[in-house]
Amino acid sequence: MMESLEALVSRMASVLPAIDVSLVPNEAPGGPSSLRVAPQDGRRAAEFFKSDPGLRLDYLSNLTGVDWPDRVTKQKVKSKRLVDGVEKEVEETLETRTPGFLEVVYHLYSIELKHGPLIFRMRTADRMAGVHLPSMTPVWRGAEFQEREVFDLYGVRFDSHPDLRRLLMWETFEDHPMRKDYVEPNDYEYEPTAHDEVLAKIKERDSSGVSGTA
Amino acid sequence: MLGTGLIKGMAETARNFVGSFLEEDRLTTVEYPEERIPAKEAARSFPFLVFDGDDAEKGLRCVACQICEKECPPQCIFILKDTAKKPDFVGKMQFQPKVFDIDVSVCMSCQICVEVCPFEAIKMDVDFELSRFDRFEGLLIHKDELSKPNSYFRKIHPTDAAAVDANLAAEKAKAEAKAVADAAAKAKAASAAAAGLAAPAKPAAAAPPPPPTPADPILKSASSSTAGPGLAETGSGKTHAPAHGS
Amino acid sequence: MIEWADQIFVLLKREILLLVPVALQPLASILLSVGPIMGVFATLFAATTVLERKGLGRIQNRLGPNRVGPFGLLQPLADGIKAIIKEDVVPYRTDRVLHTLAPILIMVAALLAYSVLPLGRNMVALDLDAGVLFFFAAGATTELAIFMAGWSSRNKYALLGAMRAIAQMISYEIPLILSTVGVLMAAGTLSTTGIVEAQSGYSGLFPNWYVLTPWGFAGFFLFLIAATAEANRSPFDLPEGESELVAGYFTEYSGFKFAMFFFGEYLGLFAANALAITLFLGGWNAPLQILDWVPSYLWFFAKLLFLIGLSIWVRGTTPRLRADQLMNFAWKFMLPMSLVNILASGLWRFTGDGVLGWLVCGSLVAGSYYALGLNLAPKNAVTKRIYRFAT
Amino acid sequence: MSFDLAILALLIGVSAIAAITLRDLVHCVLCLAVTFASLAAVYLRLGAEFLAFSQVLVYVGAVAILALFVVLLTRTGEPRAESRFSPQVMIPLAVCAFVFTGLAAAAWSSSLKDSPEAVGASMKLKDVGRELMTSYVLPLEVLGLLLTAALIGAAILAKADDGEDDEVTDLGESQGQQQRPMVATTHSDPKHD
Amino acid sequence: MSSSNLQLEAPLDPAFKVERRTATGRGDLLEVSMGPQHPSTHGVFRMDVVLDGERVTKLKPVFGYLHRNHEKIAENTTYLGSMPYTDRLDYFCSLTNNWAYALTVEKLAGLQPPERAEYIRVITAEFTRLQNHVCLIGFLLQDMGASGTPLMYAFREREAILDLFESLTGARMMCNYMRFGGCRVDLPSGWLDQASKVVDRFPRFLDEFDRLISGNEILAARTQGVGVLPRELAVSASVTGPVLRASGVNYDIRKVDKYGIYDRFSFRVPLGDHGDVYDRYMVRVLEMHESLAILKSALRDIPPGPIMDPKAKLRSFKPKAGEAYGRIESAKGELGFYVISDGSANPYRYRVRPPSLINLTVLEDMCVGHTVADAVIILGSIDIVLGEVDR
Repeated sequence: MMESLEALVSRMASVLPAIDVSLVPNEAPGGPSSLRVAPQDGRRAAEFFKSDPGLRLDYLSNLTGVDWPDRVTKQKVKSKRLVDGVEKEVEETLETRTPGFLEVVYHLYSIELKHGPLIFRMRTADRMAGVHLPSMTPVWRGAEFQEREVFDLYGVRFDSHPDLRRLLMWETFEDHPMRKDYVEPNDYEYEPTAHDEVLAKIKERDSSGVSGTA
Repeated sequence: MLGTGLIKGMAETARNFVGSFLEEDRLTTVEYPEERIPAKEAARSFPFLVFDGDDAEKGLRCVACQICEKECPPQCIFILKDTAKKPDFVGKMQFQPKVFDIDVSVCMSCQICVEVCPFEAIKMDVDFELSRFDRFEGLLIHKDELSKPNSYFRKIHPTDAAAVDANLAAEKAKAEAKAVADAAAKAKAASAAAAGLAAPAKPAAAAPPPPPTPADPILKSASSSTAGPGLAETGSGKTHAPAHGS
Repeated sequence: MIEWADQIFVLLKREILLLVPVALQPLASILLSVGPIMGVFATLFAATTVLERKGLGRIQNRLGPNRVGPFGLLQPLADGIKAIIKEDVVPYRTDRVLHTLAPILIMVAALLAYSVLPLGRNMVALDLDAGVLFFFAAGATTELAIFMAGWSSRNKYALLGAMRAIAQMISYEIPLILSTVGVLMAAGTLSTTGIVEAQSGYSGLFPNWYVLTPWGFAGFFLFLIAATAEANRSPFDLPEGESELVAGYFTEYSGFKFAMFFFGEYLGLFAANALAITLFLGGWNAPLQILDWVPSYLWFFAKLLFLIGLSIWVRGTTPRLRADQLMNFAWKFMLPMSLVNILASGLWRFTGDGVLGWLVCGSLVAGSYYALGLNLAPKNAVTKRIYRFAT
Repeated sequence: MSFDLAILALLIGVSAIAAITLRDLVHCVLCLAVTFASLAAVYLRLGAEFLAFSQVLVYVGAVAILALFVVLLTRTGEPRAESRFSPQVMIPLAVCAFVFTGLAAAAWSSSLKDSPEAVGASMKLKDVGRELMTSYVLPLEVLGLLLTAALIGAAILAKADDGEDDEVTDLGESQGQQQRPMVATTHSDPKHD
Repeated sequence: MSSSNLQLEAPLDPAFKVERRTATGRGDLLEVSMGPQHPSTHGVFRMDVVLDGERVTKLKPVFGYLHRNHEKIAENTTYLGSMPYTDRLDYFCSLTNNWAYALTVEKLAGLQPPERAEYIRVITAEFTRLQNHVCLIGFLLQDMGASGTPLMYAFREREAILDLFESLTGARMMCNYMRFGGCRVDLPSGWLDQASKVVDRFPRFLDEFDRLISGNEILAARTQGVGVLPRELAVSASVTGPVLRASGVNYDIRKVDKYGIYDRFSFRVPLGDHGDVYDRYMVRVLEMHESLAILKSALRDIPPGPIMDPKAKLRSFKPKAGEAYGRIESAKGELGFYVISDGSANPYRYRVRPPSLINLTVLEDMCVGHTVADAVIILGSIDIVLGEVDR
């Protein structure tokens, strides 16, 4: 069996100098926790995972993107403050803005040692400009299509990917459909169907609130 | 030697050629329109609405709770609630769907509507010959066409129907017992009114909780105005438009 | 009476000719020969399509066509009507002249071959001195038609298919012709009727067919294989291999032109099989002396149907070869085998059909078959593999 | 000269001229095939069955196809837009005229020119074979040897193509195509592409 | 036959570097776009092939013709609502797709299906594997041009299995059978007997197939040594399933993860030594034998009992926030689902790890240097379903 993630993090810190690795807990009862690796250390960490004799994670099972858009969490804070010279308890809403990012998750297994999974993830700097991550295709060839898919659907650019093109959407397509803020363009070449009427009726009903759904 | 594998293969095809005339199980083809495989009991093709008794309007089990509409993955169901309540199979006052449309062209026969329905009101049909001549309106199946009697359900899915019937009968018996008990309790409460405490006559919910009824004053008044079930039926039978207009 | 039944068509033609003015008699004679040939073989084509589909269906445990007419027998009629009324789609930028000419040429070439085939006693349209040569010359023209079809379509699959088809037909033409040499040597003539007549008569119970000699047997199969390849039939149907080249050289054909290709291809198959019958299976001769009373043309068509059935059977069984393997088979097996076969037939002439002849020629043919078969296997050998299991 | 021979002669002439003047090389080769076939018809008309069928088998069935292959394998897309005639058109014309005159003179002076039908009629296939194997056995064998040598040579050339040695094959036009790795074999129209 | 567990093969070469194979053509290169309407790309798949003569020098797969963004749809649907959509991923194996998704969500929500449900899952999954492999070898031979005979035999057997599925789940292909924490309905009465009958009858088909085609010279010539996939490349490129095992890597998730109740069955994992198309074909044939063994014992041992985890909720199912990755050995390889929950009724992130798509990574490496005809059968031997590739 593989060592615990905590042990792995400390070992990585000792073996690989100045590596930025941290643990990301997972609350699901069946799922293991994962490691977060800083993008600049991604290749080093990957090479380590693959070649370390205790790990030998030679098989990249799954590679996928996750979109975490900007989040605004509102928090009501009560604080005591001097208002007009009198100390009063004032309630105010604090808006904490968590900047969004794109995340790429890697599931690694070892065919050699038959263990796994080790999950590690990398996050981009933001969702628009700094969407670069190191490509894992030179380490695991199996990343080739999956990275292309993430590039296609999320817009993460993988540096030093040998053939970074769109995988599923067509070449001239512009947006990245799996992002949470993707708006479907109204450019389908569809024929009218009876279903359009149904959807229109639903819309009409919901907007007018005729029956008031339960 | 060259050719032995080929000759072996040719012997096998010859065996199958002859076998297709002699052995029944080799020939799986069914000459469809003339010859039909009897439908499997579990088979499913397209949903239908079950009604009890003979009258599709009266006995419809559906209470327009719209759970199926929400759960339907391709969103092919459209329901519009009626404005009047009518007694359902247990005798409880319930809403009925005024409009219940399913789009055949979108439905993917997944049976999720059947599973999520708490009232055993929607079931899967086995009739797969659903082609229509009209591409638009024809593919939208309306309530009158969707409603099929319970006897039909018993015919196509006997095991399932027996279980459902037993379940419903038990529920009904429970509800009746409850009603009797409630009545008794009410009577008792009335007789014991001296204390001035009215026993809470709220009937306990049956196993699947019915959806909360909307507290719309217009609807309330409408349902109160059509007191008798017979009246309600005539009211909802053909006069949709005025009901809607009001 | 027997004689009369056998010669009924010959007599009929003669009677009709007598009704025609003398000046028009040559023309009428041509028409009376060509018309029935086209009619009979078009019917045979129709019958074969339904036979093939039903036969393949049964081989594959299906029913085959069963909707049109009783037992689906009118299926070819429906197919024909469909082919005729379908739109003739000619892609933009095709070479229209060649595109239209190709199916016509392929039909003409296929039909020309029928003029030298003896369909029964005294039933040959054109009894040429060099009949067999004429047959091959007519067959060679189809290559040109296929090339025209593939090239004029301006389609890469069509072009690849045409190239494959031509390469295949040129390669297999050599063993095809060489495998007939033994027969020509034995019969001493190139005339098709002469060859059939040379096979008439019986020695003991068996007829004097060339297929019943060791070299004739090998030659018959060599000829059949080569003819299958010439007709682009499975397992040599690479030029139109639908899994690779969509439909090969007639990818861009539709409607009636497609039907003409289809027809031409089957005509080619019938012609090749008919020549195989003429050369090796005794033509119109009955297999047993006591069956001699059956009209000769019936024997011919019975044999033809048998060979058609064989080709359907093979088609239902085999996968397709690859282009290079096809070429290997032609040049490394078929060619040397047919050369050896010529040697064997030459030896047969000296040894006679006694035990010695059977021994010498038979061992020569069988030995070279075995050796060439071994040689054909790829270097890493077609072997039974042992598989490991993890538990 | 009879009427049918005249038609065939006309066909030969027209298709031969078409074969050298048409723009599309494939059309040229097909016209050449028509020439061969009409020539075969002339032989047939003159009663030389064997020669006619051999002509079809060899020239239409093999030589024309070979020419087509060569055209397909070496040609680059569009037919060239230059003039139909090369500047040195006179030289081949002169050669042609010379050959034609020679042949015509030979034919004219031949003793057979008055009875063309008689030649073919007397020659049965058996006789052709016998003549080949007796009077003309030496030329036949020499021809056979020559063809065998050619065949072996072709095989050796083709074999070298498989190996490392590129110089054998990369001659002529194919060098020009090295710069264009992607060449559509069908006609490529700049507008359409 | 070795019996040592899981350490069958020599260790993988750690120094292995993936190199892209390229072949340079010297003549004219012909660029052919095979697909999306090409008959043998198993759906709407396209391969941009650059050919030197008939040799493939470059091959780029092009996807997306069937792309409907299944993952996005699932993120906008409830957990349960995605279940019928998983049927449509690999539409041959809807039951294993169901299982993989159910397994993942069970991990996410901490559900445990009862024993009977686990048995039913194993039984249906192994039947799914049988019918998938049967069809695959049928399709593979169809790609080789076998005129449909093997395919029809395969479909004959598949019919029996689909009948079983229909009588259990109500649908032949889009089963939508498994639920989080169990299965939708219990086995109908008599189903187990019927299933045993199918299992008992199946070896007859395997033997028949063996006689029909396994010894065929053409099959051997077409597949042996074609499309060789080296072990190291297979592992590096995340190839899974029978394709990986045909390359000699012992990795079967049923053995490694022992998901469900696979640790209760004894079965063997066939491994190939050559990694060519023939090995991929044979590994699947042998896997069918092993599946039959599993089925036999599962049908014998299946206990009575409930089929749903009582904790499981059908309506308003909202797992707690977290993530889970579940994977099973589907007939095509490792089918994984990765689900992130944010506590709402819809998954926040829903990802399918499609074995078909990832196995195609090595398509070019396997095809370069072979002919077009080989490319077609190499593609066929990978076993892709476009519903899963494009999602």
